[in-house]
Amino acid sequence: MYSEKVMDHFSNPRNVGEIEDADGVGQVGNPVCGDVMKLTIKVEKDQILEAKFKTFGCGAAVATSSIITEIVKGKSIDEALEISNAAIAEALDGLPPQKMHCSNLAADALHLAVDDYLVKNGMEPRANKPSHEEEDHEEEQID
Amino acid sequence: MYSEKVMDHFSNPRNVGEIEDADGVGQVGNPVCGDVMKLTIKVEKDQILEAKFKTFGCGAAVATSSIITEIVKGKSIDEALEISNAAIAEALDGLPPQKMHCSNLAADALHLAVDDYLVKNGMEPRANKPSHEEEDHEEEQID
Amino acid sequence: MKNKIYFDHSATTPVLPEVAEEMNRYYIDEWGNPSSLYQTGQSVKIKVDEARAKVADAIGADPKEIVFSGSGTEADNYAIKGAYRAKLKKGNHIICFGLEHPAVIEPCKYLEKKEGAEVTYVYPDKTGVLDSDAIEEAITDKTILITVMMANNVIGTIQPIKEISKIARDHKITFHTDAVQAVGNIKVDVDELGIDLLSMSAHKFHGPKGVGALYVRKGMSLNTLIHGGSQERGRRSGTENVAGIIGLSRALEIANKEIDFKKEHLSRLRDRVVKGVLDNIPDVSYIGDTKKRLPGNACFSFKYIEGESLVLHLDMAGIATSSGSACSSKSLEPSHVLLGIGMSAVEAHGSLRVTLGRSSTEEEVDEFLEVLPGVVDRLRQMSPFNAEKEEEYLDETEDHNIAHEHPDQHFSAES
Amino acid sequence: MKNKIYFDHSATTPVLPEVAEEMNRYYIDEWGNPSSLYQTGQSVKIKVDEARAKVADAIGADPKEIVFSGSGTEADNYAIKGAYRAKLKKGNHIICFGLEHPAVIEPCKYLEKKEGAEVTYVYPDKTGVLDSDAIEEAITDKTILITVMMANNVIGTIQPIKEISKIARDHKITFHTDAVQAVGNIKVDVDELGIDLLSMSAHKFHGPKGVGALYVRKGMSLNTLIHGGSQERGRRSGTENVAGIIGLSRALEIANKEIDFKKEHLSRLRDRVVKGVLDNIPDVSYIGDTKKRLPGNACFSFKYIEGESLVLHLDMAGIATSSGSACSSKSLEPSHVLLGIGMSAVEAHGSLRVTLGRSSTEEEVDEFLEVLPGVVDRLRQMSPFNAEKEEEYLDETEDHNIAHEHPDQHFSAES
Ligand SMILES: Cc1ncc(COP(=O)(O)O)c(C=O)c1O
Ligand SMILES: Cc1ncc(COP(=O)(O)O)c(C=O)c1O
Repeated sequence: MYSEKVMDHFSNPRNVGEIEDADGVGQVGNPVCGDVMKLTIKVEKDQILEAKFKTFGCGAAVATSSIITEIVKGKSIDEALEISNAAIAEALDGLPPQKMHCSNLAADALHLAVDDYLVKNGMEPRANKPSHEEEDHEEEQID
Repeated sequence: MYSEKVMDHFSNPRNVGEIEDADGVGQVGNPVCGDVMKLTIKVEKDQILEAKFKTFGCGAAVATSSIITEIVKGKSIDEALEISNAAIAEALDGLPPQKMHCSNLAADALHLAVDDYLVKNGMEPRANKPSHEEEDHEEEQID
Repeated sequence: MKNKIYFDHSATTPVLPEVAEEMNRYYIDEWGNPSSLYQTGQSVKIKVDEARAKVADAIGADPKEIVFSGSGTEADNYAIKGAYRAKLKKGNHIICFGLEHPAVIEPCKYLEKKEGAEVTYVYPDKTGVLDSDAIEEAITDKTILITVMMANNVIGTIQPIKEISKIARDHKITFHTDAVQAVGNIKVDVDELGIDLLSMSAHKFHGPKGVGALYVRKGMSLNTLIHGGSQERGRRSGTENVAGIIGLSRALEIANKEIDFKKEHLSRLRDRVVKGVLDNIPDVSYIGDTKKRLPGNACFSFKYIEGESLVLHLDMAGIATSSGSACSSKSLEPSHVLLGIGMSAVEAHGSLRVTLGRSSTEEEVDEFLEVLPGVVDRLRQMSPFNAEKEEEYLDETEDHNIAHEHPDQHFSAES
Repeated sequence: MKNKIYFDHSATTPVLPEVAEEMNRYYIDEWGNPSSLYQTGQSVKIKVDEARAKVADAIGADPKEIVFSGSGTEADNYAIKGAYRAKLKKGNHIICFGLEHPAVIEPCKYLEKKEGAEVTYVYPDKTGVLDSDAIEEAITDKTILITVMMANNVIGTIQPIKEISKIARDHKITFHTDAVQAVGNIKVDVDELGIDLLSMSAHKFHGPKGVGALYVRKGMSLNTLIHGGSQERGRRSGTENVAGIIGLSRALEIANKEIDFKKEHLSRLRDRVVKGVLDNIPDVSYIGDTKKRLPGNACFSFKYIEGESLVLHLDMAGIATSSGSACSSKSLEPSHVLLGIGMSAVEAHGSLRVTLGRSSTEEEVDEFLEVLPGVVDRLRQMSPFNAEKEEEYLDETEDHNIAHEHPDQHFSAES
């Protein structure tokens, strides 16, 4: 179901945890829906030095959380705001269709964290609305 | 599908043919329907000495024709008129349900032959209406 | 107990040993549920996907266009009922070829009886080949579905699918073809032939019984027949018949590789059968089209004798064949296919179908040709009919039955 | 690739080697079509009849009451749609147990949406056991069908079928039970239990996938689902899945012989699982009834973590299990079974189902118990929730999603 890259990030998630004195915090999802991601970032001179995550969710949720902490490292605020959920999925060599807009919230969490940083530092929030492509669900089920 | 006894009579039919100077002739069935039996009998002093058949039809039709030529041998006219299609089927250890009232016309042919004999000899015909039990068809088919 | 010579490959075919062996793996080693998340399940899901791709490839389709089913019959039911119910808003008229298999005809009849369908049955001439004009003429503004089989199961006739599908497409009508007898035996490409829906069945090409597939052209909406856990992307629920699907795909792959060989081999043997029968037995006719025909199919009608008896006598001689007679069909009526090409019931009763397969040999054909004349002769000896009684034999109007004397009894119509 | 430990026997089971071997005969040796007149076909017909008798015998039925199908799902569809359509003149009301498998629920929903059915879904208390009074209360003068599964696939709960069927019978309402999880695992007698229609599926008791059966009480009229060549006495057309039918019958025969053994063996192992989990892991609850339960079923909910991740981690440790979480169900919603017994969505997301089988061992259970705490702990370390954030975790009303800030986006409901 999942690509090797997804499974790699799922089984060896990078940067799990919470940055204690985070400069920005973003939490998205809802436990009712089965996926919650909390991303904390350390920012210096508009550059993201570090990111950590805590995630309640499925394989895709964990893997997208994990990879975004790697991708975002060293990126500027501007660059971070450019990262989309689709790009994250691509970086993981794709996600199963039904996971595309359910468990792929990492970019949203990042944008929220960046906004949090901006607001905390007296700037305007800049994140766009989250963009979720509509994909057809391959419905399946367990028995 | 067929009992051993049916297959025995089908593969080695007894008394195939036509009695040349028959005392009674009975033909039933219709080629359109797939079964036609012609029974000829030799009668002396109201006793059936011999019976021969010619049949166009399926395994059941041939077997019922064959066995009736054996059963009827030596029987009186009265006894012959008592023989039913059901009795013929039984004598063959049964017929498949869908064959019960389609290909089991031997008793009818016999009764017609007897009537023919009676009429030819100036007597009243005595055969009853043919009696066909209703059986449920096991529908099947070829592919 | 098996027959020594099997000449009924249109009824079913043996599973190839390599196909059976591969299926066995999916009972013993790879038995997981493809819907399960873990290895045991996912590794099977991958195999099912590969099988789907193979099947798609074999008919020039995309894997997403393949829906596996529990038989050719289910594929036909799903196509006919599914298309009708999905398109009911546009109209309620179906055009159905008169020589279709019951798997197509019966769903049509059901829709007529229960769901307001109007069905026009179109018939061919005596070769069994449909004139596509007949389709064109039958179209009304309510027509939503045309169904014409690719190759007939009784007489082997192959239809001008491309012409018919073009008419359907020109009128924006969904076109279904029952290709159960065609797939694996002749080349089939859904795009080239312009097909929207196509049914196949594994056991007709040396795969297992109880598994089929429906090709559903992308974008076609079909009402679901079997609802549940959303397998087959919601189109056909129920845990996948994994081994069956693997068996179907593998058998089809092999069958398609052998198509050229079969065409040559089977037509040659078939022609030998036909020549042998026609040359050596009097009062017999060859049924169906001589050219537009499945390579392995030969179908005859023998005068004065009845098909079931013929089949049983050949069986006793170790040869498996079939007949369209009423008695052998068990439907109490002679084959609608034979009646549908204008044969009389009597002729239909005397029919014999011989269908050869990949492993059929010249020796088998010769043995068949040696046995057959004696059997026919023996049955004719036993028959009350012959050339002298031709009139009585052929007379379909007169009822030779004593039922005439007992008008309240009408068993004769069913005999 | 297979898991070392398979604890998901409710999803599917491996085919027993002796069953697979017997099936193989019907691919290679006895491959005739049962509808054919000659030896090659008739000898197979006899075997299919024997298989039918075996299956009938296993549930106390008559062979004529058994209709083979292409899956448990098809059997359920046939029962629900067939009974509804046949009895529509008497009424249009169906009573459906709320915890049914999609193979029952989806046909009900289809009939609601497309064919004028009114369906009342009745729910149990948190043990999952239905109170038969709830059925009695739901009955109207339009009720024509009651469907209650014998044993649940997620939580293993066994229903008081005898009580419910009595109510149905008293009101002259047809009673169907989906016994797919029950047959072969617990004793089933259709007369003793008063059942009119019963579904089973071979792959749940070490038979092949893609074959099931419906028991249809004598005299019951059912509208046909699949029309065609009139196999199964006209009730389910399509060339018989001969090997599958043989496999089903043989597997059922063996499964029934092992019922007492399984009851003892599986309950013992299951109790060991339950004790091991509850004793060694905090914040976990055992779901379902403790007594009225399939012997091999254990189902848990772990706080603060999500089921798919749990299943995937166990998979990495070589253990196959399943979960009723939204993500693992692929339906984008957590199991309706867990919600149906009053669990919150969050609890349902944390569910884990362990289902043991005939070859499960104590060693496997112990390995599972050794692996599980570490996996749960690791996931909890990764979780943004914990006992201190209990409120946030349990709060189903507040939406933690940024969608709140973008009210025109409602993806959160689907995430
Ligand atoms: C309770 C229940 N009913 C029906 C089914 C469907 O049976 P099948 O998998 O044979 O379609 C299943 C299993 O998938 C089940 O657990
Ligand atoms: C033309 C045709 N259509 C449909 C079918 C039905 O397929 P199945 O036997 O798989 O149900 C058959 C064969 O039985 C057939 O010959």
